[in-house]
Amino acid sequence: MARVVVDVMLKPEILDPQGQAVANALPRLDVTDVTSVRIGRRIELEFSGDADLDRVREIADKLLANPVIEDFTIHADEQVKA
Amino acid sequence: MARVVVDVMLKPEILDPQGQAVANALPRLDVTDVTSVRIGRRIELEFSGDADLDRVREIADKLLANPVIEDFTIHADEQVKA
Amino acid sequence: MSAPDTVDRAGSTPEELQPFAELGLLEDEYQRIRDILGRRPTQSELAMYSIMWSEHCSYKSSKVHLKQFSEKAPKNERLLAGIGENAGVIQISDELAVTFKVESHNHPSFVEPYQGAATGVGGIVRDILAMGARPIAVMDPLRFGDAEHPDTQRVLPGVVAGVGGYGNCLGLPNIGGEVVFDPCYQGNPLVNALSIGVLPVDRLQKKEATGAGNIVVLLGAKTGRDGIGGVSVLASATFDDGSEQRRPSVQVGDPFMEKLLIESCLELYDAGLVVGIQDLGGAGLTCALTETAAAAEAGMRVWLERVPLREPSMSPHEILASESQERMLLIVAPEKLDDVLKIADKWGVLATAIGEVTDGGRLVVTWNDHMVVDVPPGSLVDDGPVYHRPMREPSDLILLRADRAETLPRPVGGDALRETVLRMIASPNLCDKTWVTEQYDRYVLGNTVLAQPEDAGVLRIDEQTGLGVALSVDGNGRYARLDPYNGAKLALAEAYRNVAVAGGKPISVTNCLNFGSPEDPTVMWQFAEAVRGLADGCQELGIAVSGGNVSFYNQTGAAAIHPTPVVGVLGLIDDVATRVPIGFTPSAHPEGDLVFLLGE
Amino acid sequence: MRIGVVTFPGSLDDGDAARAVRLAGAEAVRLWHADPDLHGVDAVVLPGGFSYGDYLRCGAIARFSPAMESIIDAANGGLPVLGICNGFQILCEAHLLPGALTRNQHLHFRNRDQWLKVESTSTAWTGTFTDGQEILIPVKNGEGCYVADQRTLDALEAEGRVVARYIRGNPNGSQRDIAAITNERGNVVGIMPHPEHAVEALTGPSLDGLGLFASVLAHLAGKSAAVPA
Ligand SMILES: Nc1ncnc2c1ncn2[C@@H]1O[C@H](COP(=O)(O)OP(=O)(O)O)[C@@H](O)[C@H]1O
Repeated sequence: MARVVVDVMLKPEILDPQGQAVANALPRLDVTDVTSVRIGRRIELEFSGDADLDRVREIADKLLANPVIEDFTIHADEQVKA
Repeated sequence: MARVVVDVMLKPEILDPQGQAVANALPRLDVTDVTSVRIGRRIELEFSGDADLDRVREIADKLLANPVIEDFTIHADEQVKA
Repeated sequence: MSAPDTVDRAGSTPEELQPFAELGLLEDEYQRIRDILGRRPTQSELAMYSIMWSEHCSYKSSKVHLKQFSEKAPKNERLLAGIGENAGVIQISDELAVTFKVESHNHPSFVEPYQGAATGVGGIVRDILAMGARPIAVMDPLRFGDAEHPDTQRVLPGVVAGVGGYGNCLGLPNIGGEVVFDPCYQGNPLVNALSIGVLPVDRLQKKEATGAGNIVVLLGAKTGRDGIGGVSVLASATFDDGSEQRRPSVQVGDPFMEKLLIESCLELYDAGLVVGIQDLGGAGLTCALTETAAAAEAGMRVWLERVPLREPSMSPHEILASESQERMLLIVAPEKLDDVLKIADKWGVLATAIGEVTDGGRLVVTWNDHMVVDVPPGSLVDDGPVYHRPMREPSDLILLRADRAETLPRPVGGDALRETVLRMIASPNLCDKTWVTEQYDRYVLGNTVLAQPEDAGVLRIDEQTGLGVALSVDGNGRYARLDPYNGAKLALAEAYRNVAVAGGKPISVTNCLNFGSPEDPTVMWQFAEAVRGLADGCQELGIAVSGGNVSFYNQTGAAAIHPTPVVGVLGLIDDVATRVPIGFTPSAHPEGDLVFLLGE
Repeated sequence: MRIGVVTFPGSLDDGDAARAVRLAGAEAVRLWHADPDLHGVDAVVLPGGFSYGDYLRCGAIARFSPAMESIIDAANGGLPVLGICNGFQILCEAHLLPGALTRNQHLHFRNRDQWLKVESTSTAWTGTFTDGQEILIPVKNGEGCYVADQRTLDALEAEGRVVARYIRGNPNGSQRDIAAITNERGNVVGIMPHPEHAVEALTGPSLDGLGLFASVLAHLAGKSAAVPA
């Protein structure tokens, strides 16, 4: 059993209204030193056997992320592997 | 400048319809060895100076996550710090 | 996994202490369960009785008053199903009937506004679906605390997004509702949801689990630890400081699953594959199993380990109590089972045979060969406690009534009048509600003839003939606080008028009675007065209540909300082209229209 | 003329799209997402809704359905395809149209009657409109904000592929007020507002939506202005 995490974030040049909304709300919590907030998706995939990261890359590219507007990174989740 | 990442995931006992929908779609891409998919939010906060993780924890608890149904973890993003 | 508390074990350990009080049961209620069973209940049975005998499910405080709705009701040939069913069904033509009902989801929406409101919509839609109808619209009467209060700013956006998120995703137009602010709802917002559906008369469904040997099928989502104990704790307990830790896990809605559930159920009905059906709402499997069995005076045999679980570690009493959303219980003839499974599969919905109907008159539930439940189902549904609670008029009522509007300063002169009018129409309760309603889809299904901000929502039911319905929901907690009898009548009159001015002929009434704790005699008095007022009002107007819902324990500490009966009126329009919108129609007669004021 | 309307799990405006097709004078043929057979239809409408709950990204999962595989091939061969709202999102996910539809800038679902300006009448779906015609059609979406990179946007403008723009207010923050676009060939159109909700005086704010369905019939009948091959 292996767990792989795919982090999907909007490309830097794409406007992130959700991140913006959070950034605008922070001063109300007296947080004034945050210069930017970006919000993306964290996707955890659990495999019955070993996970082939190349195949995960393919899944991410086809389904989990939209390459027109999003970038993604993949990493095996150490906590579970251990 | 420091970047801190807050990962927000639904508590394990809470239904995750998003993850469910993706899990059900995977066989159509000939992926049959994924046993579970959970989808959460990855939030990247950029600080103008150093980041105080205790303060981030407070922000996450108050604003970024919904403690009624979500858990979160916090870590400094190494890539930027370097 | 540890062995569960079985019927055998319960028989041999009569003295074992059981946490009935924590589950909300009184000493004599617990004793009554022991008398019924002739032994102590098992853990699963205790959970089931505590849920089914809770205020929310048993109507133990309200029953004696609600009777008036039937007793004072005029004869109504249109009524195909009434109080006691999932929702009232009213015939509107030779072939067609509509069904509608309003329900509350107040406490869950305070804890988790988005999911609470969303699952409120989901729940009432399943009630409509269970009658054999295709749900065709929703409405949402809402009450919040002071508009400026920070907690309102936490609750309101979530509630509105939740109502919209679920309804929009189901493809149900939102055709009206209410948004009212008053400090009395500060710690206890009201989220009521109404749904209406339409069915061919001969597709009316029953909940009876008839026919020994018929199969009991669970359809829809997997079962998880959602809202365990939610019925007894969330819906029937007040929020005091100590209740924080007892809050059960919140239910999360999956509107996509519900949409699939709707489509698959409708296909099952049309194919004639269903003997009986019941939605799973508060009280989950417990309620659905006992109600379907009790309604048919049948027995049932259930293998609990067959229930598909989201969390494999769940114990039997948790499975029985779970309030996981988007599930229905079907009774199916054995030879039709394959066809049922095929249709479910077509829509991608799980369907699992979990039991069968028996002759025995007992509901027997096993879990991996351990018998955990053996009860007469009627004892949970019909033999619950019934209370004649003490009532007393609130002592502050005289003072409240003495403080008359006539004593307020009045604006004098044009400028002061203008200023007053501007202040009033800018106030949160009177201002334009587009900021809420434009978050709701009003167009989907293509039959919305009138929606917000009209007096009533109007839907076309039959594209050929133009036959349609008009619907309005209204309530005024401030009137009801001053005079619950007339306050309830006024709510009815307002909804009735709204339907009439839109062009509808009122034919049926539904209601959601939102009150404080029934254990407070002054609240109980308000409740009794409101019910009497509504029943009398209906009688005077020659119209009948076809269904509704009671929500008690709406209070923070000792402070109850204003008594808030919310009344929905359904009207019939022979041809929706004749509907009457508010405002002056610009196109037909741009000038020269005459303006009349009717009444005093 | 037979126009297919696809139902995905979670499609909501499929019945409305079929009604609009009928009101325009054609036969509506219901297509099922799991069936790759397009049953010989002359054009296809991908209706609005929340296919698969729109849970991952709007349209992302629907794009992989058997019906879509056939539609992608047919569209590349010139079959007229109209994607409305969720249908537009599916067309972008399927790369039949460039760009993507993202969360509305104000983060709310928004339903209102919206004015649009028709900017291209040379597509299969807009031939009966006049250039610059202003039409009133409902919008209702939570993720209708059209985005693409500058080069793509410039190319769309230069090639006359912006089919309609929001006027008198942009309801979702779409770049350059884009409400509808087309592919190079002009047979595939994606539109965020809902023409199928503006086809009857009783239930819609106008009858302007009928124009899209009338256009494709005219196009199919070979009467419309020449579509660039
Ligand atoms: N205020 C009321 N007026 C009329 N009927 C009511 C009222 N409250 C509850 N009922 C009826 O009592 C029955 C049980 O209600 P409820 O428990 O809310 O239904 P469900 O079993 O669907 O949850 C329903 O038929 C409902 O219409």
